[in-house]
Amino acid sequence: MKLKRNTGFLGGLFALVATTVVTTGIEVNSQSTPTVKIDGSSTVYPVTEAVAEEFQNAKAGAIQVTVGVSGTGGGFKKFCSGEESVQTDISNASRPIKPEEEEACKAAGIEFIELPIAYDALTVVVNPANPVNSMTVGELKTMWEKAAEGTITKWNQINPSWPDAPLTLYGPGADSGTFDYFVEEILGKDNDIRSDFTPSEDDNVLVQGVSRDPNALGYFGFAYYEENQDQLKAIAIDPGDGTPVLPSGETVNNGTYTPLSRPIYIYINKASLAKPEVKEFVDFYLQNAPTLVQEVAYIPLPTEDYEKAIERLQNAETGRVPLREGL
Amino acid sequence: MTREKKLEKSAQLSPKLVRDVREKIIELVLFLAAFSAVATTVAIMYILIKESWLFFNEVSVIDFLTDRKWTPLFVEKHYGIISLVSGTLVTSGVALLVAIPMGTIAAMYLSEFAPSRLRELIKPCLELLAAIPTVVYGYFALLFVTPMLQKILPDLPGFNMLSAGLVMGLMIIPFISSISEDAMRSVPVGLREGSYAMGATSLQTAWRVVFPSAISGISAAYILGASRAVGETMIVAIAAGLQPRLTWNPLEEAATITAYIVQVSMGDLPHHSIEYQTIFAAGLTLVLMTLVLNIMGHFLAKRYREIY
Amino acid sequence: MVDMEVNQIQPKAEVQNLNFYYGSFHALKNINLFVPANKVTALIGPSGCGKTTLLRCFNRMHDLYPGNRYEGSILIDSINTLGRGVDPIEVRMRVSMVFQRPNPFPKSIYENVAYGLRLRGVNNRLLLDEKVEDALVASALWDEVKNRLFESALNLSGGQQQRLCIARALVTDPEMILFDEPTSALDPIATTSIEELVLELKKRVTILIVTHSMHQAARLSDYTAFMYLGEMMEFDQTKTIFTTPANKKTEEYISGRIG
Amino acid sequence: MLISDNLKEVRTQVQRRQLANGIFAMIGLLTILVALIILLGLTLQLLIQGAPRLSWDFFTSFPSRKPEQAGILSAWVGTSLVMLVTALAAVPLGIAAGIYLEEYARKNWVADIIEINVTNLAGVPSIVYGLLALGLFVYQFKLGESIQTAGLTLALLILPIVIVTTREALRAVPNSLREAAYALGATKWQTIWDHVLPCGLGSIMTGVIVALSRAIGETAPVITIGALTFIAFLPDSPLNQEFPYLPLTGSFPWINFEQLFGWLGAAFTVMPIQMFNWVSRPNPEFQLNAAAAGTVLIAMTLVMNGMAIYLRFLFRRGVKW
Repeated sequence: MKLKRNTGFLGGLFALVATTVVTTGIEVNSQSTPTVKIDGSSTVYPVTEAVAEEFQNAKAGAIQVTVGVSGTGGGFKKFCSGEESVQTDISNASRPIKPEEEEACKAAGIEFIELPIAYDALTVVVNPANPVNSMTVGELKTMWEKAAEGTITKWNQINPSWPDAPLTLYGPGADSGTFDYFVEEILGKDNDIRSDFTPSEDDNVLVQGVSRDPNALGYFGFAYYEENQDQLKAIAIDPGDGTPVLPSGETVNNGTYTPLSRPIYIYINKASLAKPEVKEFVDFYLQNAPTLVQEVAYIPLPTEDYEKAIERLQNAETGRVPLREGL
Repeated sequence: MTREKKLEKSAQLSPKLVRDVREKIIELVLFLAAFSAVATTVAIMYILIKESWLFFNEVSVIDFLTDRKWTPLFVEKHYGIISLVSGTLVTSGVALLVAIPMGTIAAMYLSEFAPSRLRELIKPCLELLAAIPTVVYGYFALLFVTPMLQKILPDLPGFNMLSAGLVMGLMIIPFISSISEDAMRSVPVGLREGSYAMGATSLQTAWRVVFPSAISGISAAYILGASRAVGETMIVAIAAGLQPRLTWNPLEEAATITAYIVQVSMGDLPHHSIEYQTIFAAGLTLVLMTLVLNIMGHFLAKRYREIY
Repeated sequence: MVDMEVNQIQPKAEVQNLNFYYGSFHALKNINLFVPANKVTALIGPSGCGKTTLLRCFNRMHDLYPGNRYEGSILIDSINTLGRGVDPIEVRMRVSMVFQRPNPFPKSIYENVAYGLRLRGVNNRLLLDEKVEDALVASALWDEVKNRLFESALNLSGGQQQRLCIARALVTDPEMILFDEPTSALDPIATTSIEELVLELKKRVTILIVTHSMHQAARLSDYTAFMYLGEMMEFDQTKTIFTTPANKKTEEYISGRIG
Repeated sequence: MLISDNLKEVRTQVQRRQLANGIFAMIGLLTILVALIILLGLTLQLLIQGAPRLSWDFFTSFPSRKPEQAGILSAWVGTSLVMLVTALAAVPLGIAAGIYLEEYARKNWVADIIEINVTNLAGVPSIVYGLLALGLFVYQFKLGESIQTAGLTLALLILPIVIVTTREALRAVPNSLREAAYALGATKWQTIWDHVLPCGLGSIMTGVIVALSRAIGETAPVITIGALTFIAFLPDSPLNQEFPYLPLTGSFPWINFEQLFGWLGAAFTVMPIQMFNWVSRPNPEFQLNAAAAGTVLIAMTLVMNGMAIYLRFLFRRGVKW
């Protein structure tokens, strides 16, 4: 009796699987609900996520939006793949597209529209117990450049007024867009960075590192500083004119917090714009960006830039073309 | 032929034929299922080798094996896998130093000392240790174990292989204890009685008879534990620091192969660049390391099965 | 109570009103028995009659498993081994055991024999060598293994393994050795050699043997106890049991009508 | 010289050895307790931290950028669906492979190779399965970053565990049962299907559940596939709202397979990814969500292990040899 039932159960299981195996061959990718597929940088993710959330609320579930975090490079790989199963409609990017990625897109016959959507201010932070409040770009360079590896190990080696304490450095991993940007702005193009710092892709790990070590210094996106102000102290950056500036919405927007503020982008597949759900989503994105960007502790672009971006979208202007200098 | 005769003939012949064919088909289907294991291995090797090919076209195998630095993402590039291997080995070593003694003692206690009801209760609880998501363990190591260790060792950096290894060891205990216990329990009861009949205590029986009799099963458990440790990802990625460096000191921070792979797969590198391809070369190294461990474990386990 | 006409027994061990329970199963019922010193005493009876159960009471093997319970006493040299406060380990040090199936440890021949001494903390190599040789000589295995003492015991033949187990039991100079059907897993030739060995050994120790074979009991033992359904039916000199059994059940068993 | 002559000495010696024995038993119990206390502590810490978030809404809300509104609806639905695919793929395949290796395979090099492969796969690090899935399922078979990709990846991951438990369960079935069936004229397959397999089913199911509970908490392979993290919708239901529920169509093959199996290709997120995502948020409020998600995840594995224990118990009580 018992044996019988078990056999029946097993038989049922096998049958179910057989049908599954047979039918997975059938094209299953088509979804009846229209979906906007987005992937890419983890830096841009919070902004796009906020937009997606609001957008789906506004549409009451009629349109689905997926937002992935594969990194800027991973995002472009999918965006430009020409492979329908992985291709995305929109790619989040914390840096402009690179020539080789542009090549890949061209090879797959994909045209894209580049839209800057916000600023991310890289924030240099130290432990609140650290007496240092500001530093120059030159000092940052001395601290981080290749030549410092193994030789600059104490704070006072950089500036004699700084403490006689060991220097421990934290930063995003060398494969991140944030890292690339920092290196480019502080050390200059093709200048190498010291490799004896602790990298992490998980910015909270960096927050933990700096907040627990009085001799630590690190840098990451402004949002992580803003949310953890009680555990961290931001360093005012002196671009070389003797006036150190702390990062804030105002200083980024009026251009005084340099050179560590950078624009972040979304890239839109031009072909996808033909789909009404994508078009609607991008429109919604640009209209709501100013408020939502602020809400997730990023810094919005000046209003005229958003207007220009809307214009570019309407004209379907493709390619890597800066909206204005610095974007 | 009359109808009856036909029926009779089919009743004699065809069921046998049908039955034989059916049996053969079933055997073939089952064989294909079993062969899927081989197919998976082949697929893993194919993907890893195919993807590392690009990498090894650019970087010589000799550099890969002998260079002492791993900086593929910097301008001055070095591809010395040994820096990642050292991190992997040190964290695994620390983990095994925790897990092997604790796992063995726990297994011995469960198999030779604990009353059966207690064993039935404890065993599944211990197995839950392996069920906790490793992300949780990673933060446990970073936010709890490290600060605690820093009270004893004030110079300990915030990221270090010691605390990652210790926590990883905790996670591996059930793998070791559960397999070791099975091996110990499968030691024939006659051997145990033989020992008790000589006036041995439980400890003496466990240590002098049961343990040596089950040694190949137990070492297979150790090896499985080791390959778990080598392959563990999230704990080391969160707590050990991600800075590749050639060091054998567990008090320092270092990156492991697995941590490097997740780091890059979540990062912003363009795919198909040589930098990105490094993760496949690293993955290949990892697979080869575990392969050696596993084959050793397989033969040990086989030997232990043949004794009885 | 069985009537016993046994004269001049020098008892080594004495079982008094022993009852034994596996959980709620009453396996041994009010057993009384003398085990004469330096003699071979055989326990016979049909399967399931409790002879092995009784044997295992002598070295308290039942203590290894939960739910087993003794009542009554077994005196060995007038010390009640079932008494409170008596450690089963102490009993087992005095009473060795050879099992139905040879069970050598997966160690070398030498270490198998030395095992009992090592348990007692003997690590003096010279003493060990001497004792191991003595035991192997006494178990008639020395000549066969003296050149390969450090090979695995698992490479020996079944009969050799059983003699090794006897050597292992002998090495600690026990007062009694219990044999639990020691030849049932062996071929006739190996059986003969074990039987010869048992006869030789009774000069040194008291032997209690469980056997399924009446012929073996007749060949080996000086005294025989016949058990049936957990009860002691008859105990007497072997030749009396086999020629003129007093109990009807014994006679039926001897003549092959039950069993 | 008889031992009873110096019984006193023997007794002190026994006492000494029993003391060592007792001390070891204490150490053993202590070791296990330490491990269990850490386990308990970890779970409790997560529970206490996450408790304020654990409400009905937490289970029925989609993720959100506002921590107090965020929930795990898409994550637990995703996890359940992925586990369904994993079980459907790994269980029959693993059991079939186990049957072959235990009942059919002859002792030759082919069987040896398969066996080595199975043991080897059991030790391959999970992240390597992620790399495999990325190369094979995503780019070669073009299955996308979908429920089926994740399900199949985790299925490969637990396949060796299922095979090994199946083999152990079958090995424990006494040979007398097989012989009894053969003696009645059953073929090999009939013997296995009607007698051996039902007999070992309890242990096999136990093993499968344990394997699934391991797969549920896996993060690394799903990260390498690039699981999507913000999903504020559920896959389309395969069934219709009203009778007869099944998505039937008017023409051959009469069932709308696209609707019935559409969810396989849907984007998804799973519990560990959701947790990882929250853990790396800048806003500390999200750490509470992460803790709550962790608690739910542990509870899920607890329930599965509990089921396995219960099954094992039922099986042991029901069948005694």
